[in-house]
Amino acid sequence: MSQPSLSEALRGVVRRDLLLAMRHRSDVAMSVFFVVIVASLFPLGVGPESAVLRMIGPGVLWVTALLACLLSLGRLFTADYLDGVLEQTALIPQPLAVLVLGKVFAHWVISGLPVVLLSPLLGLQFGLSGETLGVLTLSLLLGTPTLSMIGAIGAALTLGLRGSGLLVALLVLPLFVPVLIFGAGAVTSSLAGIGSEANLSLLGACFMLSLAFAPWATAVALRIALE
Amino acid sequence: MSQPSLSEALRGVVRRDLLLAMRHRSDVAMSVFFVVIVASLFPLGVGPESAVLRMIGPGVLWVTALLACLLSLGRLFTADYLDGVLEQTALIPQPLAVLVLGKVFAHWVISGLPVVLLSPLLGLQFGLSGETLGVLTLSLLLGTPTLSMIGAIGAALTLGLRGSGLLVALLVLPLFVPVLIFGAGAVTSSLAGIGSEANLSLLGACFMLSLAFAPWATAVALRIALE
Amino acid sequence: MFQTVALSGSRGERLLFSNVSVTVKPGTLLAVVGENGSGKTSFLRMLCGLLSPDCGAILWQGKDIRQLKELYCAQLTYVGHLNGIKDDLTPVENLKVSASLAGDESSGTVVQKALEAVGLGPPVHRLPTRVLSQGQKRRVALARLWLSTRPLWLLDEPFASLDAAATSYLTQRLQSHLSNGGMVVVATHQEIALPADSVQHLRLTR
Amino acid sequence: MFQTVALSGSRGERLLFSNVSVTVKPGTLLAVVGENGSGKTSFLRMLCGLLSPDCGAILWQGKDIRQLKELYCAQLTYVGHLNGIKDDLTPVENLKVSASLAGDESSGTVVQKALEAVGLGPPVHRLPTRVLSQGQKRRVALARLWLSTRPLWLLDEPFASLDAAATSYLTQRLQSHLSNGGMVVVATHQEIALPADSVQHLRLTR
Amino acid sequence: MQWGSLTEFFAMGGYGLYVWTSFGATALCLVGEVLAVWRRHAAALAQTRAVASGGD
Amino acid sequence: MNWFKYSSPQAFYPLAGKLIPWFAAAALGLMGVGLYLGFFVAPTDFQQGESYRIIFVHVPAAWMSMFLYVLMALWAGLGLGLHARASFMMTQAIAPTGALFTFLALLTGAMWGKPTWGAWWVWDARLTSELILLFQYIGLILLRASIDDVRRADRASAVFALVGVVNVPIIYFSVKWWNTLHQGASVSMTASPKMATTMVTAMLVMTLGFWMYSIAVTLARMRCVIVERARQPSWGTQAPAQDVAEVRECSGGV
Ligand code: HEM
Ligand SMILES: Nc1ncnc2c1ncn2[C@@H]1O[C@H](COP(=O)(O)OP(=O)(O)OP(=O)(O)O)[C@@H](O)[C@H]1O
Ligand SMILES: Nc1ncnc2c1ncn2[C@@H]1O[C@H](COP(=O)(O)OP(=O)(O)OP(=O)(O)O)[C@@H](O)[C@H]1O
Ligand SMILES: [Mg+2]
Ligand SMILES: [Mg+2]
Repeated sequence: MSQPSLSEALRGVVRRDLLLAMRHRSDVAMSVFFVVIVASLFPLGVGPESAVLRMIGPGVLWVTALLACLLSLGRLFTADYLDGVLEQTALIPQPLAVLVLGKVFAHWVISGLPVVLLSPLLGLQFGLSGETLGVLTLSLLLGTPTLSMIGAIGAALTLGLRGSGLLVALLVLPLFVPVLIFGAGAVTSSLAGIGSEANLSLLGACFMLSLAFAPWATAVALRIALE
Repeated sequence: MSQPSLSEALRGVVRRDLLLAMRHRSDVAMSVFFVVIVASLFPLGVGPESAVLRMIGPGVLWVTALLACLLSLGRLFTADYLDGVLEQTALIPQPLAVLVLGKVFAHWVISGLPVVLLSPLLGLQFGLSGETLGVLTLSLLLGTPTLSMIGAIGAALTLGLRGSGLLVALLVLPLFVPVLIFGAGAVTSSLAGIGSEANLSLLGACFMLSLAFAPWATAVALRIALE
Repeated sequence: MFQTVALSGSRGERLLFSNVSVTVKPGTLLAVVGENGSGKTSFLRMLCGLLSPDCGAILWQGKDIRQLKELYCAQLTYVGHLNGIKDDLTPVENLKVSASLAGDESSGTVVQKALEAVGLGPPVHRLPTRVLSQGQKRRVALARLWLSTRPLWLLDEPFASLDAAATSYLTQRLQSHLSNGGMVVVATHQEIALPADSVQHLRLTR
Repeated sequence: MFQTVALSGSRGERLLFSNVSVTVKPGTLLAVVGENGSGKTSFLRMLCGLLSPDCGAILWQGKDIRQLKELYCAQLTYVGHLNGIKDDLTPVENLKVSASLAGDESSGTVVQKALEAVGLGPPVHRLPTRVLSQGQKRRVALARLWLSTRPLWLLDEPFASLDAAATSYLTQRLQSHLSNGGMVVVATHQEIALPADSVQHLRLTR
Repeated sequence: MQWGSLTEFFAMGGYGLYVWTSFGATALCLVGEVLAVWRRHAAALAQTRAVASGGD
Repeated sequence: MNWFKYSSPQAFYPLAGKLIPWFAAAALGLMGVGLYLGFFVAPTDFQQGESYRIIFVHVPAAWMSMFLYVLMALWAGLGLGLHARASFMMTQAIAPTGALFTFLALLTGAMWGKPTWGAWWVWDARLTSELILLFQYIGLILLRASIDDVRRADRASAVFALVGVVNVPIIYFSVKWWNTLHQGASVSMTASPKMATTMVTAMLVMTLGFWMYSIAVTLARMRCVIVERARQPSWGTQAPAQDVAEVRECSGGV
């Protein structure tokens, strides 16, 4: 009987999520503005000295990107769960882990990619320059998909075990921390004139690792949530 | 016919929301945990110099409290909207603005108060001491309810819209900024040995202003969302 | 007495109904019928005051409900498509809260009696509502009618996903409310087994 | 051929049903009936493979569905209590996406024909589903059946909140599916107007 | 009048870049807005006509 | 006197069409005069040199950004209070122009800041509050864009516009309250001008020119909005023309 090919199903999942995002194009603009505003809040709270700003810049920008990911995680599965699309997705005759990867990719395109593209501008606001800006963008390009993938596990677990907010935070934030440290570390070391290769390759390792395991773990968590 | 007194209705609304929070006690822990983690990430990222930490401390703590409020805004009305409790609330024979105030109060007890109670401890982490810690706590005590009230307007305006998490941030953060500036300013000026009264009384003014207008604006926005 | 005067309503670009004038006398039921999407739900929400009409007015005891506001809300009980119950609370807790918010009696025994009347006895009424079945959730929402002492009931497809037993409980309750001089407006796709002289039909067309 | 062998299922602490063995032959319909909360939905979700049974097995063409996995998923269409449609997309977009995910034909004309078959013509099928009425949303979910070429259909209260017209469309569609050798399992509170010889009942008790 | 020559005028006492960027950007934005509104109006009219002639 | 006569879209559309050329001409003329005064009459500033000439766009843009916000909020309040749809349309028509002037104030301010303060951007109270104003305009536009239902979009953005009005006095008085890097008011009703009168005149003429421009563009955008909304049968081609006053009577009376 009828059965979609893997790539067809994958494309279908991605297309639907992007279509939904395009329905309100402002959605994409929003994650950009969120990052801009939050990044602007720190100078307001901390004060305008540019030396201090440059010092805290990498950390602040990375924390901001992390928060943008965290904030938009709710969009990832909750709506699908509530309106029954998730159970229909689980019944698609293709491995759920692959479909999940499609959803995570769409999520990253909507919420992570704009942040990456915007990061050079934000870096300028904090007085970063030249090569450091490049390192910042590269580290975010490697790091934000990793955050999305790890976050997806947490989002899936929240669906299943209700009110397990604490458990999810306990599970996901510690996993976010290495990414944050390597990411901010890469930028900081480039600022200090030390090479940033070590940190960047660690980020790459994080990416590969989560690509291998996160979709699978997410799929299992989703099946539990649907029981 | 039967009609609850105003205080009875108010108490009913608050009691239900607190009951729901107690059903998932870990939710309350969640906002505390969020604040602790975000506040701890900064010393990690910025480095251990205590002079720098003390300088950025007030700003970072205030931004963190603000983000905790922002993150929990989604909880305020969305669930009630989806399960139909909100339309029932709108039909309670008492002014909706007052009932909204009850909901906002419960929200603050769950997400704002724990942060206030925790703040002296976090302040210590950043090398604040003595009187400054007192000012920090006081400023948060005055500021976080204001944030909840302002946030409620944004939450109500974006109810049921897609990507409302980020839209709400975009709408609400600009309005948060004065509170942030006065709050962080109070702590900073206390650090610098200048009196913090001016900033604190401005915070108080913000509080009174939002107490007067925010519940009303929120009620109007909710009725619009329910149409 | 409850009446609508030349009521018109639209949603988005569509005019759903216009010039609807009906009168609901004490002791009678108005059944709003019509196809899917004909505007029954919109009509009911307008009667609640949740939606504003394009033109026309809704009168309660001869006074416009926009002037009465909260006084009018104190006269009605509305059960919509959505159940209006909290998934994380038990049926007992849900009913207690909503009864106390409505100003009705909300003691434990009264609430349990109401739940038993809709067939949600001891094992079920202490479970979180989340784990109940579709029909059981609907029963919890409808149990509010067993506590309500208000004269006007507005019910949106109350019989959907109920089984035969629950349907007959509800019909009996409607009957007793009407015989106490109550008024009911129901949007429904089913026949209601009530004496024909107490039932009036309003058919909406698409 | 589709059968369950000594199937038992429970939710939380409650045993819902035990030792259920039924066989659904091509061209027949199994109506699962029972009170609210008797376990119809749980039974259907078990047949989908979304819920795992306590004991017993579910066989498709004699093979256990736990071994077949995705191959089995390719044989069935499930419409649950939840509609499984996106509120922000139009009915046309929703159907296109779900048809292409199911591997069915998803061209514009086919999809529009399916929507017309459930009575959602030109003005409505281009609105975001969010603004549609309860019954119209249900119709969108059911329109998937007009696109489905899969042999096994599992339907959970498909008739809930449908009006008379939609009920008859659906009944006709079920009829034509059965006459093509399809199999259907339906959980319902209503009578289904199909020839008695093609309908089998399974009554669950609480 | 304080400008000796055209070059002096454009140099703006060494601040030419800042001054002319400001005025240039302002002019560009205003003209751009006018064009955008113009096109929006044309598009709106065109679509209304399309709907009307489509006969619904 | 029927105040709502011209708030009926059918009456307003041709009227606006007739008014636009006049306002556009006034805008062009005033801006021309303003630029002439600014570049050829006003003397060089003895402290800042020629860079101060940015004032002739910066200050008018900044003033318009605040003024348009207040105006927009007034229309929003009127709309909520009187259920007049034309007021909401006014709010919708003003917002993009307001955002544009806010953006220009920021940009020209940055252009001015680099030579005078040595930095494109500082986190000063006035600069920050002006940036926030930009975010408010953008938030307003996005809020409207993310709501499909016109009625809800109108009223929700009106509420937000009203709430955001608190920021305007903050921007205006920020220099007084926080004693920051940015210049204080140099033009005020009470004190005599500190600047040379030619500078003040040029600035005021430019402001007037921007004002006329704003009116012209807003009216033009109003016409767009009317056409866009007329596609909905309750107003335009399909249904008979309806006066806003009639709509009000119909929904307000018994
Ligand atoms: C991005 C940077 C800047 C922003 C956002 C900004 C914003 C504003 C705003 C909102 C106003 C109008 C408020 C009022 O009329 O009281 C204003 C006025 C003014 N600005 Fe700026 N400004 C910026 C940079 C500068 C710089 C660098 C200078 C000059 C050194 C400057 C000089 C002035 C002057 C002289 C006024 C007129 C004040 C008055 O007469 O009331 N601004 N600016
Ligand atoms: N923005 C809009 N534009 C056009 N039509 C709309 C809009 N919003 C709602 N509608 C239409 O209004 C109608 C709403 O009907 P309503 O929910 O009142 O129907 P109902 O009679 O309760 O139907 P059901 O029996 O399915 O519950 C639907 O037909 C819907 O398509
Ligand atoms: N954790 C739990 N503990 C005890 N009972 C549970 C638990 N979870 C679910 N149940 C019970 O399991 C049953 C679920 O039934 P299901 O949803 O399958 O019913 P149904 O036959 O589809 O009913 P309806 O006709 O109302 O849709 C309910 O009676 C519910 O009370
Ligand atoms: Mg309905
Ligand atoms: Mg069921």
